[in-house]
Order: sequence, then C-alpha cells, then structure tokens
Amino acid sequence: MKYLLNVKNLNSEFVREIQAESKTRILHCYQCGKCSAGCPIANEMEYKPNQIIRMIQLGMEESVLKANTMWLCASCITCTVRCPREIDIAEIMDVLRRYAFKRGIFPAAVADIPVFNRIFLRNIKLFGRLYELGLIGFFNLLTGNPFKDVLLGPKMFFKGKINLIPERIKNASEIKDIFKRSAEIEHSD
Amino acid sequence: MKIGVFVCHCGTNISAVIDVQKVVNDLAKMPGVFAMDYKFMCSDPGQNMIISEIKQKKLDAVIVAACSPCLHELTFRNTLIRGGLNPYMLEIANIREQDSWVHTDRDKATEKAVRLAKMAVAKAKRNQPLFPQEVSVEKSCLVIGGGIAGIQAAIDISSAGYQTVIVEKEPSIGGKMAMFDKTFPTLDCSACILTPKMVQASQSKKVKIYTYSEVEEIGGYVGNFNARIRVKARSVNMEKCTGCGICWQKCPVKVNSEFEQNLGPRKAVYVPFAQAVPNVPVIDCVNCTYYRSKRQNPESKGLCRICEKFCPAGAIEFDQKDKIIEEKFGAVIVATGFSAFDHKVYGEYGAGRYKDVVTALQFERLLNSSGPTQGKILRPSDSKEARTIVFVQCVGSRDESKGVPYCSRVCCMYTAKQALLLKEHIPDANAYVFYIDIRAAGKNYEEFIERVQDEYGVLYLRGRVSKIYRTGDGALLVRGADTLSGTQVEISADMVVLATGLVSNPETVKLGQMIGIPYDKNRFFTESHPKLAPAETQTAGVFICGACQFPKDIPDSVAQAGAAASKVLGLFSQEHLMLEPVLACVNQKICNGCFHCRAVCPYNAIDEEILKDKSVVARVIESKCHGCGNCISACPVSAVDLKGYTNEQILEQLQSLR
Amino acid sequence: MKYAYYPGCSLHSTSREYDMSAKEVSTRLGIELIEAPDWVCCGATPAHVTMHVLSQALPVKSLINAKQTGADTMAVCCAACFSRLKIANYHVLNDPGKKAKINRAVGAEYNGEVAVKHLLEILAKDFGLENLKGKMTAKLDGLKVACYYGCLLVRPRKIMQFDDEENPTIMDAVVETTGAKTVDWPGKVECCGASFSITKTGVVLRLCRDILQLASDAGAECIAVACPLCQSNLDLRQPEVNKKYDKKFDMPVLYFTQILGLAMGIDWKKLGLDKHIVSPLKFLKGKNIIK
Amino acid sequence: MEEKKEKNGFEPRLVGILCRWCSYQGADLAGTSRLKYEPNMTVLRVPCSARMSPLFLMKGLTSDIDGILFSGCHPGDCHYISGNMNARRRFVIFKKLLEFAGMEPERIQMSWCSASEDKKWADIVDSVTIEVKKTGPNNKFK
Repeated sequence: MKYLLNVKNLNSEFVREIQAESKTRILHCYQCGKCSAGCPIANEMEYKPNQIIRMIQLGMEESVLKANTMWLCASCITCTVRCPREIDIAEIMDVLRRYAFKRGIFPAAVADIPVFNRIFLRNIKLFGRLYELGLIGFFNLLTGNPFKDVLLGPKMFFKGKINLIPERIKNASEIKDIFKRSAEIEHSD
Repeated sequence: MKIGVFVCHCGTNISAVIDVQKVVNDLAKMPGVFAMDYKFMCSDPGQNMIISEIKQKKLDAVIVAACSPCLHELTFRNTLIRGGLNPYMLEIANIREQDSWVHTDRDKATEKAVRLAKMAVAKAKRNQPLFPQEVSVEKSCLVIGGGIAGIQAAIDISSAGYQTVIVEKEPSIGGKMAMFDKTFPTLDCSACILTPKMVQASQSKKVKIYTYSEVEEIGGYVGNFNARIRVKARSVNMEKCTGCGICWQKCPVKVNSEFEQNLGPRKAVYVPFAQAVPNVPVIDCVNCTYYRSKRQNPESKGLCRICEKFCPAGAIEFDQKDKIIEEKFGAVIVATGFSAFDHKVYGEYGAGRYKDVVTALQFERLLNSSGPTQGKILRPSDSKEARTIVFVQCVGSRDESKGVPYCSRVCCMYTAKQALLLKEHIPDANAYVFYIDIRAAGKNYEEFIERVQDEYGVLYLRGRVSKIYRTGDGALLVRGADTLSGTQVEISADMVVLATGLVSNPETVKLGQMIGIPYDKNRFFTESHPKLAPAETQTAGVFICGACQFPKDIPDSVAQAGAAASKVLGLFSQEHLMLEPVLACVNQKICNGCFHCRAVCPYNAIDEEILKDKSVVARVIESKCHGCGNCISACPVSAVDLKGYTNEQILEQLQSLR
Repeated sequence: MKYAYYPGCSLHSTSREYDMSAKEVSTRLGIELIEAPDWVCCGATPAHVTMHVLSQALPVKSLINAKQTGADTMAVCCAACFSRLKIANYHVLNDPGKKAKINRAVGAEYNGEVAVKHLLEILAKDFGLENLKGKMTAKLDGLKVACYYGCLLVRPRKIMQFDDEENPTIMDAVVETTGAKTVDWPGKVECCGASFSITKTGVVLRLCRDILQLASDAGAECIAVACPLCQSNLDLRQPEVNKKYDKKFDMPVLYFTQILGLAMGIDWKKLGLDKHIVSPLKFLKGKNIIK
Repeated sequence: MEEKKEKNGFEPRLVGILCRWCSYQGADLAGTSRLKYEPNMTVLRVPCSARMSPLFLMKGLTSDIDGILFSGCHPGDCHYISGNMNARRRFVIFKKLLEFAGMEPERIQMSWCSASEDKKWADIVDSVTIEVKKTGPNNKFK
C-alpha cells in the first residue's frame, strides 16, 4: 500500500526555513481556516491557504512548491489581518514565491504569473519606471496570447492613457546597480 | 550553646556512600558539639534517642543529618517539643537526596556531608526560639458576588450554622444563570433550578443579602477582615415595598433592559426580572424623569413622581442616600463571575453594526419564554421569524489577535444547546455551526453533541468565519470555510449568533489588588495551587469560586463553591489560628523610613508607624506577612530581617564553608 | 504646506486623470506638491514576490531622492505605491538587519527620515476636514457615493497605521465635505484582484462583479477610489463584467480627487473626467454637477 | 591551599542558594531519581529567591568560595507571587557591578529550576562546576 505521506518524502527543515525567512510562527497555526474563508482567490487555488500552512508544518516541500496557491495569491493581506494566531500568511506566500523563484520551480498552470513578474522587473531595470505597452506586449507574446486585451488598447490610447514611448529616468544606470547589488545580497543569504 | 548532631544511616541509603563514622568524628571535633549516629533516626527508638540526649546533654539545638527537610522536618520538630526544646531550634542537613543519592565517590560525598552538617551547625548557633502567633476567628463569611457560585457558597456555609453576607452589585441576586433559558446537557430550565436556591438563601436566617451594593474596602487578615460595603440608594424603601409592581406598570420612561441584553424594554423604576430576589425595584437615576429634572433645576419640586403617587405602600423615597456598612468577617469568598466578551473588536463581523448579529446571551433571551419575544425566534431588525441561523463559535476565544488566547470552555456546549433549542422551536429551521474544535469534555457532554448532530440535524462546519455582512435584501452573508472538505462556504442567514467567550469581570483588577489575590494575564484570579488548592488564594482566609477564576460551567462553579465553603468551614471550626512564625521583623532603631520594603512586599504587609520622635518607620503586619524575605533584600540599611532565616544565620552558613 | 510628491508609474500613464485632479485640487488648497526628482517605480507586487531586498531598495531609492525637495514628507496617491513605500520605511525604522541590506543595495545611507503619507491623510489630518469643507464652492448634495478603499491602504494595520482595517472611514469623511452622501457598504476593503488584471483576468472579473454588486445594492451611484489599480480594474473591466455575468452595471469609478475637484468648481476637463471607460459625464450632467 | 592553586585537579567550592519551593525540591527530585552530578556544590535553603541578598554574594566571594548559584522558581511560578522577578533584577544589577569590579561572570550564576526539573538541576550543577573549574580558584578579593 502506498502512503501519500511518507516520512521519507518529508523535509523537516522546510518549516524552519520558511519560518525563519518569513519571521512568522507557522507551527503556531491551529488550522481554523479563517485565512481560506476570507481569501478572495481561494476558489481558484489547488490547495487552500490553510492547507498550504499545514503542508509546510508537515514538511511537504515538493507539493507546496508545485501548487499554484502561492502564485494565485493577490497579496491582499486579508488572511494576515484576520488570523487569530497572528500568523503573517501573506508574507509566507511571498517567501514561498521567492523560495521557488530562487530554485526555478514554476507550476505550468500559472507559469504566466512569474513571466509577468520577470518582464515587469526587466522593464523597471531598463527604464526605472513601468512601460505598460511594452509590458503587456511582451507578456502577451511570451505567454502565446498576442491578441489578449487588444480591444482595450485603442480605447486607452485614445483617452491619452498609454505612452507610446517609455518614460525614462535620468540615472537609469543607478537602477541597474541596485538590481545587481540586491541580487548579490539575496544570493549570499 | 550546646548542639547535638544526629547522623542517620537510613539503612544503607546514606551509609552505602557516606562514611557516617567520619562525619560523626569530624563534627564532634567542633567546640560545643555532640555527635552520634543511628540506623534509622526517624524511627521511634531513633527519636527517643534524640529526646534522651537533649535531656541528658542539655542540648540547646539539634541537627539531624538525614533525608530532605521536606520529608521529616515536621517529625523532628515534634521530637524537639517532646524533648522540651523549641521546635525551631532544629536544623536538617540533607545528606540523602542531595548527597548520598546523587554522588558515587565515597570521599567526596563524605566531605560534602561534613560541609552540610557544619553549615547546619553554623546556622543553629544563631537560632532563636520562635513562637507561632495566635489569632482569633470572626465566624462570619463575606461572599462577594451573588451568582450561582456565591449563592451556593453562602447556602453551604449558612447551613453549617455560620453567618454569611452576600454582596451583589446588581439589584437582584442570580447572576448570569438567571438569564439562561435551559442548561446543557440535561436541558433543565435554568430558572427552575436557580430560583429555589435564590429563595433558600434569602429566607435563611444566617444569610444576609446586600443587593445593589459594592465592597469598597477590605482590610485585616485571616480571621479578622474588616469590610466597608456601600449599599447604593434604591430610592425604594425595602421594608415598606411589597413588590406589587404598580410603580413599574405606571412609570412612563422606557429604556433598554440590561437583563434582556438590550433586546427588550424596562422602566426607569424596575426589577431586572420577574423572580428577582429581593423583589424590590430600584429607580434608575440616570433615566428617571424626576432625577433628570432635579439635575437640571435643583430648586424645583421635580417632574413626574408618578411612581410615588401610585405606590400603595408609600415606599418611594427619592431622597434616599447611599448607606455605608462596616462589618467584620473571618473569611472572604470572591465569586464575582465573568463578563460576556464584547464583539465590537471584530470589525469583520460588523463590530456590532448589524442588529441581526446577536450574542449568545442575547439569543438565550430570545429562546426564553419569559424573554422579550416570549420565546419566539424573531430577528431584532424586523421581528421576522429567523429560519436560517448561523452559529459562529470562538468569538473572543482562542484568538490572540483580539487579546483572548484562551478557550472559554463553555461555548461549544451552549452553542450545541442553542442550536438544539432552535430546532425544537422551529423544527424546519436551518442551523449551521462554524467551529474549530468541539470541546465536550464533561459528563454526558459528548453524547449531547452527538444528539444535536444526529437527531436534530444541525450542520457542523469546521472553520472560522472570516466575514459577515448585510446584503441588499437584508440577509446576512456569512463567509466561512469547511477545512475538512477544503471548501469555502457562503451562507445567507436570517440571523447570526456569535458564541461570545467569557472574559474577566472589569472589577477583577481593582478587587484583586484590594484583597490581595493575584490575577493572571487574562485578568482571572489565580488560585493558590492549580491542582491541589483550586479554591484557595495566596492570601490566607480568602477563597475564590466560579468563573472569576476561569471560565466554568454551572456544575464546576457549584462544585468549586462547595470547596470554597468547606475551606471556610474548616477555618471556622477553629477557635484560634496559629500562624507560622517565619516572619519579617523591623529593627525600628535602624529603619530610615525609605519604605523600599513596602514597594516589594507582595502582601501589603508593611505599615507605617510614627515613633515618639515623629520619625516614620516601617512595621510588619505579622498576620499578613508570608515570610518570603523580599523586604530584607530590598532594605538598604539591613533594618529588616526574617526570623528563622536571618542575615546573621545565612552569613554564618556561608562563613562555615571557608 | 509643502510635500515631496511621488506620482508612481500609473499616474503618468493609465491613470493620468488621478495625477491631474490631485494636482489641481492641491493647488487650489495651497498644498505644494514637488515631484521627487528621478523617482523610481516602487517595484509593486512583482518585486516583493521575487526579490525581497530589491522590493525594499527601489522605494528607498525614491525616498532618498525625495530629500532633495527639502520636504520631510512624501505625498503619495497610488495605494500600491503607498503600501510599498510605507513598508520599506517600516523595515528601515524597525529592523536594523534589513536596513543594512537595503542601504547596501541602494548604495546610500537612509534612516527613514522621509515620512510617507497618502493624499487622503494629508487632506483629512494635515489640512483638516473643516478647512476642506470651507473650500467647497459647488455642493454635491444628492450624490450617493460608495467609497472603495481596497486592500493596500489599510492592510496590514500594524505597518500602514492608516485607518480601521475592516471599516475605514477617512475617505468617506473627505468625500462628505463636498456635500455628497457616502453609503455604508460592506465592500470597502474587499480585494479587486489588483495585479492579476493582466495575468488572471477571470479572477479580476469575478471580484469586480462582487464589488460593483455590493456598491449598487447599497444604493451608490458612483464609486470613489484612491488607487489606480482599483480604478482601472473596476472601470476598464466593467464592460467585460457586464458581458460575462450578464449585468448592466453603469457605475462611474471616480478618484476622490475628481469628486473634490468638482465640488471646488474645477473644470471637468482639467480633472480628466473624459478619460474614463465608463464615462461619468452623462451621469454628472444629469445630476447638474457639470454643464 | 597550595593544591587548590593548581588548575589541574582543582576542586572548586560552590554554594547554591535555593528557594525552598521549586529549586530545592527539584534538587531533591534529582536525588529521588538517583541522577548523578558533581559533588562540589553545597546547598543552602531559603524561603524564596527574593531572600537572596547581594550581601550573600559578597560574603561568599570573600569567604573562599569559588562560585555561587542562585536558583528560584520559573517566572510566573513564584510561591510569593513575584519574588523571583525581584531577585532577578537585583541579581542582574549586582552581577554587573561585580563584573565591573573584575569578578569573572562564571562565578556568579542564576537559574530557574522547577520542582519537576531533576535533570535540569543536575545539568545546572555540572555546568556551573565545569565553568568554575575552567575559571580557576577565586582569589580576586584576597
């Protein structure tokens, strides 16, 4: 008989790592489910937020990182402010995303979200500010939906809402340096 | 000074590791010391040996080098008494638990035994005879709080023949239990089992009840407490009033009734509920037209006065004043109960803005056939019958973020009961219960929950509710989760009942500081020992029972009330009390009046005394002192000392290790 | 009254009308907003979900630049930027370890000397509600507004220190100085899906439908917002919501600054009221608020 | 005396001043459980850790004692409500003063030990003994 939860597959260090990085007491969770009850996106999630917390407690690293839950988190922080045990669930989701990002683990179903994040950040790295047209264009190209939201484009353009040329800040090279040093610091941690 | 050292072999428990003979020899070399050994010092022949040596050698103090003082200190103190010595001339050197049992090296263990015995000798040299103090006992008990716990304690003490006084701040005794509809798990009607007790207490010659009263001050010590009680002006003469009820029928002022949890009206002159004891109304000065007009224009005759006009007994007395009563008591029982958690801090549940989100206590009143809706489940906003009701557990319990980390213990059970009663009132009603864990640890409790789920079909959903809000059609939308199925749950309800937790009474801190009962971080009173002394407190002669110690259901409160009463009776069965003589004392010649000692004393046992030269110095109230020695360490001029553990004794002990 | 001003990327593009109206209103009130020189994007959600240090370093860079304006407080309009800037400041002030890393990444010394305030706070607290009331020339009596705060202004309260996290009232108070009536509704702090507008449009449509429904159930005629993300989701996606869920919402989503501007008699074109997808013009004309 | 000066084989004289409610009973329990620990510490019983006056530290350290341990109930468990907290405050201040005067911190220690912590008691005694052994004989106040 195959047990889904087998101590051999569990990473008992996982909870400690996530706990240390998020500075929140994951082992303190008593599974009341209030986070999942109030989550605006829980419906779309493979595992509900409370289940993710439970899985971290158990050390189910692989299942947690492969789930779409953290990528669907909208960072609305409702879970954190209502948690009776003062666990910062939103921060845990952030930590998990960074943890997965470092290791390059992205579940296929939500692969477009990290892609979006990457393009967004590259945008800022280049110009110091966001260039929406470039962002949306690149994103659609990379996710294979070149015509998504294409109907909204002209509407917004005629209302003077889209810049055709990106805004640049004067010292864009400074921003590149910040990106570089941040990456170094993250890496050394 | 002649000191006898008696070294015990304890069979081989000690002698197997320690060279007893060497200990005896080493000690006997000390000046003024006589030493000997014996197989079992605690046995009768052993004790008799000590007695005969005391008499023969004219010993002034005795050292027993044997097992821990925790075991046989009392035994050997009695031996000393039998030998004609003051029992406090005894010292024990613990050479078994802290020597022979924990070491293996014979030389080192023996050496340590010698050190321990010599240290005891050093202390004993400075020992003084101590005498327990004797105090009388005033055989009357003050019970603060007239809920079920207070009433039960008063009945128990009075039926043993002792005087009891109940002080209750509300106009009637009965407490929270009087508000309940039925009680779990037997579904007895709460009033049916409480009212007879209230009547029994009020009719007993040995019980005096002060309602609408508060304890303002308590001083003194075990056996001899002095209490000052303020009996607030009722504006109604208790002797003249017959409780006929004409005044409150005629009174034109309607306000929300506290007893009905603001769901129903009461008049400005009122009894909180029909079976109130005493059945005498009070006038609520804040809302009464007469008092309001008098406040605006003190010169006028005052408006309204309808109650006065109609009272057939002439019992209305507008000019009544508060009365102060001073009485002496030998013991105090604190039974001040709990408050219901105020859910205003739950913004996500509407913070009290939605009328149809009610508390459990409000729902009790709605269920009650003598309540504001005569037992119909009508929702407060539009008085329509509520057919879908959601119960939300743990509101103000197990919630650190709201400052209430503990479990309130009774909510699981009362919620199940309320859901059951709802189903009995409206069989086709929908009842949903959101819970985290069901805690039903009590006789027949688990079976009760089972019945509610199986027979009555109440649907239990495992998860905390995240948000409650009102939708356009006036219904309440409850957003929760069921973690067992891993789904979000949304229920459109007519009414939501919050299972509000039990929190400490707001007066706890003030009262605790006044009487000297410590309270925990949740402001519940702390018992003297969590297992072995659950009704006692740190202050001798003061006892606690009921929910002022921690949330409790009725059977537990009643049981603890009985326990507190039996402790009081034990106290009252003594003519005199003997108090332990290990107490602090002040050398008033040295004391500089800085009162650092008073600042650290946990028992308020330090008082001021003015000497003939007008200087203010400290004095120890011996009956309050517990002998911890905190004041001694705090004294900058070494004016305070602890009998039995004086600075001199301890320094001598340290010196002996040289 | 002088403040450094952080518009944020959205106010320079998709939410130009917020920038325009905020500046117009401030000028009328004598509040000087000096754009922080060379401000940088706050990094928004993509930064804090990918690289922790970067997500703090970018806002700190802008805060350092803001010092050049000579003001000790930075005014922010976008709720998302406000949240990122405030969180960065919080870490700099409360976590020496993080502060050291951030400063290393930015390559400068920053000790949290620039305070971050949302324009709502500046109007309600620094300028004062009574003073604000005095500046209103055209009363908007009869306008029923649902004030929508969204997530990031109020959460988490420990860091934001903005208003009650379940039932905030500061925007209601500011909007009510115009004579308009705000409705008590349960959708104030619901989430609109924010950053998923592009990646998970379906989620955003569902959430926006709920918010629009709650507002219209409460009797609101328009929604007031203080966040360009909320605005663009509720406004831009409204036609799609109507299509997908078979609804007929025609709910203008206005920035609170636009409402204030109208009550101060500022020309609607200067407030950018022509830039909305769900045009408020017909509705406002019907109410006799604009000609 | 001469032997004692040598670091090797140096057997320190230690005194433990214990509150009678928690630590002393914990030490008793270590005996009942037949745990084994170093025999260097002689125990002196007082009612409460709050009875532990700085005077005792001075006396001990000038009386040829190499190390002193104060031990009381855990915070919140004090038989006399909060005596242990008072004791700790006094201890911390006085220890700093002694350290300032040049006394090695290993010689003056404080611990919480409950009546049920027999193992902890044995560990405390062993660790204090080892630390003072490493520090060597006390001759600072000679």
